[in-house]
Amino acid sequence: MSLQARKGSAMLDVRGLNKVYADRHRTVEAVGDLTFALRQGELACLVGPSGCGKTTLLRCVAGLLAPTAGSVFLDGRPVTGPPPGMAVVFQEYGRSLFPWMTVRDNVELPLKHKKIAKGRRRELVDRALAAVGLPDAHAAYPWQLSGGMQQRVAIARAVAYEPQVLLMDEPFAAVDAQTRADLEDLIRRLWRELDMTILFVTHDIDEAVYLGERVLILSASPTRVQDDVAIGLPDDRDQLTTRALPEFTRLRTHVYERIQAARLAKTARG
Amino acid sequence: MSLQARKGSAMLDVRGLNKVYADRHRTVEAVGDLTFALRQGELACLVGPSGCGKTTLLRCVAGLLAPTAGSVFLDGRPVTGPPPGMAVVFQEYGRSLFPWMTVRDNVELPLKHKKIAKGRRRELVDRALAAVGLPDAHAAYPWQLSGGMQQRVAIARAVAYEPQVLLMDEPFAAVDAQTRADLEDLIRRLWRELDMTILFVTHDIDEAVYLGERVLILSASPTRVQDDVAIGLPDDRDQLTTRALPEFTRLRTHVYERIQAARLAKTARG
Amino acid sequence: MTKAKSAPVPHRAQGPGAVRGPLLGAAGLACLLLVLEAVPRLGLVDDAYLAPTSRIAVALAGEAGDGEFWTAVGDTLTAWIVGLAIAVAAGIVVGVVLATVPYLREATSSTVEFLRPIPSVALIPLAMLLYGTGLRSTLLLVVYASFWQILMQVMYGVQDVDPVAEETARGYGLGRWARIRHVVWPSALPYVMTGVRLAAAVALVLTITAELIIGSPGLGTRIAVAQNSGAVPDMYALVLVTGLLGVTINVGARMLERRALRWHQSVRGEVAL
Amino acid sequence: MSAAKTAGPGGKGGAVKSLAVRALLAFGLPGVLLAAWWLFSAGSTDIYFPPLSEIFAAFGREWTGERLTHDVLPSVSRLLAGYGLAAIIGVAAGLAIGSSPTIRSFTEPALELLRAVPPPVLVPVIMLFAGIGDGMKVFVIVSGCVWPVLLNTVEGVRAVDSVQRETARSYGITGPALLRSLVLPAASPQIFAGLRQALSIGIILMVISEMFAASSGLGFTIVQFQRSFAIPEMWSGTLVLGLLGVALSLLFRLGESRALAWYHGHRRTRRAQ
Amino acid sequence: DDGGDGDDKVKVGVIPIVDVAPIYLGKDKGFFSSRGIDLTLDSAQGGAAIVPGVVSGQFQFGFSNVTSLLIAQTKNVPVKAVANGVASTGEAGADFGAVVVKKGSPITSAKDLAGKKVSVNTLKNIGDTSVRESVRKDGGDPSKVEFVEIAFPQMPAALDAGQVDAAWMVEPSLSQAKAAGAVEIASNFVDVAPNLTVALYFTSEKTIADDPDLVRRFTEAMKESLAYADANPAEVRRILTTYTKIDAATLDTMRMPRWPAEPDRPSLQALSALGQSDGLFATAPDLDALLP
Ligand SMILES: Nc1ncnc2c1ncn2[C@@H]1O[C@H](COP(=O)(O)OP(=O)(O)OP(=O)(O)O)[C@@H](O)[C@H]1O
Ligand SMILES: Nc1ncnc2c1ncn2[C@@H]1O[C@H](COP(=O)(O)OP(=O)(O)OP(=O)(O)O)[C@@H](O)[C@H]1O
Ligand SMILES: [Mg+2]
Ligand SMILES: [Mg+2]
Repeated sequence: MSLQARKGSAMLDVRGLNKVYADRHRTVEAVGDLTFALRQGELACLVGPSGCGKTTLLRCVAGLLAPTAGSVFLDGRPVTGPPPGMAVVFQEYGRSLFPWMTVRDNVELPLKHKKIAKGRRRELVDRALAAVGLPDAHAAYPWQLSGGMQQRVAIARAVAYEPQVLLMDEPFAAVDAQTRADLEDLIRRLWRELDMTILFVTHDIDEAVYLGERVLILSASPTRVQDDVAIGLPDDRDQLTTRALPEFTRLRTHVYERIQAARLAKTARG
Repeated sequence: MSLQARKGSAMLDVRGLNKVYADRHRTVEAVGDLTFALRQGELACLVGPSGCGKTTLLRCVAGLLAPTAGSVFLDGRPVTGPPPGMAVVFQEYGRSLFPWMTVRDNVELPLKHKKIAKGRRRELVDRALAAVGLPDAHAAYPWQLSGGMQQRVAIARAVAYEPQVLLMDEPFAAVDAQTRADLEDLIRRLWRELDMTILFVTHDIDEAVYLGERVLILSASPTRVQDDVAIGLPDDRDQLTTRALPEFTRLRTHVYERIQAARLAKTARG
Repeated sequence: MTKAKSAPVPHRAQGPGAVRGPLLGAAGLACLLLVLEAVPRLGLVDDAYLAPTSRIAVALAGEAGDGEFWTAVGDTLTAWIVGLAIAVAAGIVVGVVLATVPYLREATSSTVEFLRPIPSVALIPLAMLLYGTGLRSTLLLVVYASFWQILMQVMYGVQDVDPVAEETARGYGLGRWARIRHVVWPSALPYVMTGVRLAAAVALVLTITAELIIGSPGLGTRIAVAQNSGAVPDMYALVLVTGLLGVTINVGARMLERRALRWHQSVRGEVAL
Repeated sequence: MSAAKTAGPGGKGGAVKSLAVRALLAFGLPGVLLAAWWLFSAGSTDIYFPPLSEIFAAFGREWTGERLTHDVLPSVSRLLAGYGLAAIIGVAAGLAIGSSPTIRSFTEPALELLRAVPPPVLVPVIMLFAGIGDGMKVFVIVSGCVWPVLLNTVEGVRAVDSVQRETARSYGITGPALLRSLVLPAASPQIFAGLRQALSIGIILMVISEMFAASSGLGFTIVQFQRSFAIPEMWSGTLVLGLLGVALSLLFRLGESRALAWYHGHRRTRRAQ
Repeated sequence: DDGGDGDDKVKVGVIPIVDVAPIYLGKDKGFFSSRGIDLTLDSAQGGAAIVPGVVSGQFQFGFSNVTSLLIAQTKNVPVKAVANGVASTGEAGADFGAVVVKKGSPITSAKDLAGKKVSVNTLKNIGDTSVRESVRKDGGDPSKVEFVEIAFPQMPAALDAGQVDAAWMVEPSLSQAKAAGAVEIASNFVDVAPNLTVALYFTSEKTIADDPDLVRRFTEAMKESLAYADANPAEVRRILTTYTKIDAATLDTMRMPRWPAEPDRPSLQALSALGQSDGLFATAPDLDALLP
């Protein structure tokens, strides 16, 4: 089995994943039956309607939640807990920052536990905070920051960690258009420099196409992978030229149509 | 003073607003000097870089925060506390829902205190939840919902309240593109039906142009109103045709340029 | 197969706690009793001073056959329940008022801090002068001691309100009372529950102590008699009964908590994941 | 001018509040209460309710000079030792119990049983093991102080936000590091509630512990006054306890406001600015 | 007060120990009901509760040791004795209270207690005063004795564990300790006076003023009860099983105190003199004011 798992050097392998939230009063099938795989060093974007189970999927992949059925393999090993070298940017960015720590300490904390030397840590933190546009917020507490700033701190924390696998759940939802563009470029740059495997949830179709090498389109629940669109854009992307490419427009229209198709399929089914 | 405030039937009048957050360690001028006014029944969108003070402004307008200087008038009266007939959708949608109440109770609570009869209340709640696409979530608790669903509950709560003044702080940040479009149309429909005055914070330039009659562009801090663009689109808007109008494209380019200008001005100043 | 194997460990899918909890608890109690049996048996202390569980059990059986024992249990329970109810009600009302009116809180804080550490034993002459050995004497001491526990927990609980939730309520024009009812109270509830559990035990302890010292009828008086007579197993049997009352109270409090705090992280975290 | 008018919720009262207002708030109510006491007790002939003037006279006589070093100091040192131990034990055990539902189920009933044992019965048992010296008295203080700390820590740990927990887990922060950087700070508001409770309970138990096998100490002295019908002196001792409570709580609040600066800041910013 | 149709309801605060057997016995035998007194006995832990109870009228009568009453008298607490309570047997080596040491202790007589730790149930009370007298009479230095306060029931354990060098105990703890091997070295009550009155029943001055008849009837009933108890040890043993939990074996072997009908004035004088020299009283107690 583990041999099979390693075939095609799949870094992340999700097989028949199903998750049902059940308590005495309510049973929700958050994820129906998901199967897909990411190669090492791939950047895939995940789009899907609100409530379709993207966050749930991410938490299963991160080893934070036990699937009801199916399994997740990371680098050939089944995920039974948070694997090392992984970073997650949570959708609830506000709640994922520790209010008792300053921004600097929040970003530095995972680095400390990665046993990175002090000087290097300092450098990483400074660079990450500068990269997300918060070079002067070190000493502030998260609750002294605006929503978008908090979200950027959460991103800085993940980025400074230099993970091998990066899971991001709508990480740019709270920032303005320009900052968003800058952050997109930051992620692409880091991805290329550090050879990370990235799974990126977004609601923005343009963003998905601009960022990803693949766009996974999920259907509404019971969630399935409705479509898997390869993004054949050049590796070197830039906000102005790439978005102006006819291929970009074609892809975004294509993704848009596939999403619509997913909705219609659901409506027809429902 | 109050005579002057009523001139031009300004529903919302913000004058020389300034807000400084200060504690022992840190002093931040969140809002520099803001002056603008909204007519009764106007729908204005507010855009500005992350951390420029939009949320702060909204909280001052809502009477939840005392400005450091300047003042806010609502319908000619100075705002000293939350005025009646106002609803706010907070950026931190997750924390603004009460976890100890079901979705239905969350939406219903403000109605109860508006002394609306039970039957009518039921109807309003049902309608609002259906309108945001959550017709079956009544019995769930907020923490059992996805981020986007939580945000929609918060919107449903504001919508069911049928306020005269509606303040929304990035209310669609966590929902997918299609749901977002639906919610945009919902807000415009309600705005026209109920003759509300709406101040709407967004990071999405397209959204600002599509929704608003005016787009207020804020500069980075120290925050000022950098620009105030009137949106001369027809009143009857629809996602496909309106967005395809040349005027729409012109406006969005214009707004985009003004925002860029604001950034550059700031960079030049800084 | 791998599917089964790969079922991640971090969270059990379904809480087996419903069945396992009480079993574990009983095991814990059994361990405690076992230690109590072993310590005198191993000669760590003379069994004349600390009776082993088996002898306590015999004495307990003897007590249980005595009608007066049950009357005493009834008396103790009455004093305890009434005292606790008064303390909880008063503590909650006063606590919420003090915590939500900042000036009032500041004006009373030094007085509260002054009164809190005054031991109930110092009030015994006062209680005797006012009410003699009656129920009210016991109640005075019980209420005085347990009131502060609730009060403090309520005051800390009220400040735990999430500011965004509070602002939401204010934004929708909810008045002070409505905010207390719908926002402040549920937020403070986890603290209050802890307070009630603390106060319940303190009230029980004080009921017994008051009976023991003042002589109001109840379990405490029986303990005093057993103590003065050197009837060691009997005394421990009565103490064990007190302890078991405490355990019962806690079971009740936990059940209440599972209902009232279903929404709270502490409860949902353990049930739902 | 309108700016001042719109000073909004909470207004600028906090900033402008002068020292005089603070002093009035701190001393107003105690002053009024003392004045009332003075008036009502002025001509009292009831030996149990002596005039306040006599109590003050006794206070001046008894609680200056030698008694301070001979009785108050040892008592307070025992109190601090017991309190400190209780804080450490309570937090440590609370972390363990709160982190694991299994441990909690196992230990809770046994602990509830122990919690319900009244000190007058518990102390003799403690004496069997801890003797009659300072160790016993410290132990008695611990046995009472530990509960509010323990219960609040357990509940605080259980209530740690799930997203924060997942954040730490996903970054591989586990074990002691998890406790230090997440669990402890997240639970600290509730832990402080417990510590605050424990403070006054500690003073009470300091008195109670000195009712057994003591020959000096604050509590012993008060009990001795009571027994020898030195009623004004007894009340003056109660005053000392109250003042001790006020002093310790001031110190405590100082510590708390430093340790929980983030928490109070977080809650405050969103309120009256 | 009314003396009409119903009996007078009377509450007495007592400590549930051997010493108060006569009042239980008297109640059982109808000595009180025959005098129109409907007696209720409330068992409290000690003077801290009983004296204020009597002063405030919650109890009509109370039981207290003599020294406490003497202290109360010097502090002008409005109480007055109405009947004898309990007295020492007056026989050295056969009293119901004694100073004991652990088996094998080097302490063999009272004078050895100098420099040692001795437990008494209450400091600055009858226990330490009388033990000091034993030491003094035996030729030791009473000022060198270190007293600690431990309740009687805990004394056997404390003695056993070596936490104290000697202990002053009364029955039934005394029997318990001796069963564990403890050795008697002094009869401290006997050393104070041949027939030391140890405790008294008392009431408040208010009750005396308001209802002298009730006080008279109570005193009479009490005297009858004391006499009966003194004469019928078997009855005492029986009544003890009803309000204490002393086991049968101890009941059979333990020494009974004596219950003379009248307090012994010379012994009280001796005790108050000792108390004064020990600094228990601020002023000399007025025995006439206290005793009936
Ligand atoms: N803790 C929970 N308990 C019960 N149901 C839950 C829980 N968390 C999520 N769900 C349900 O699972 C479904 C999927 O939720 P999830 O958060 O994965 O959606 P999502 O795709 O991330 O949506 P969004 O884009 O809105 O964030 C939703 O229907 C939600 O109600
Ligand atoms: N409670 C607070 N204490 C101190 N500073 C604060 C506080 N809240 C906000 N600020 C500061 O005020 C500035 C404006 O914050 P605000 O939340 O109003 O921005 P915003 O425009 O809403 O940004 P975003 O688009 O990211 O939500 C920021 O620099 C922030 O750091
Ligand atoms: Mg999500
Ligand atoms: Mg904001």
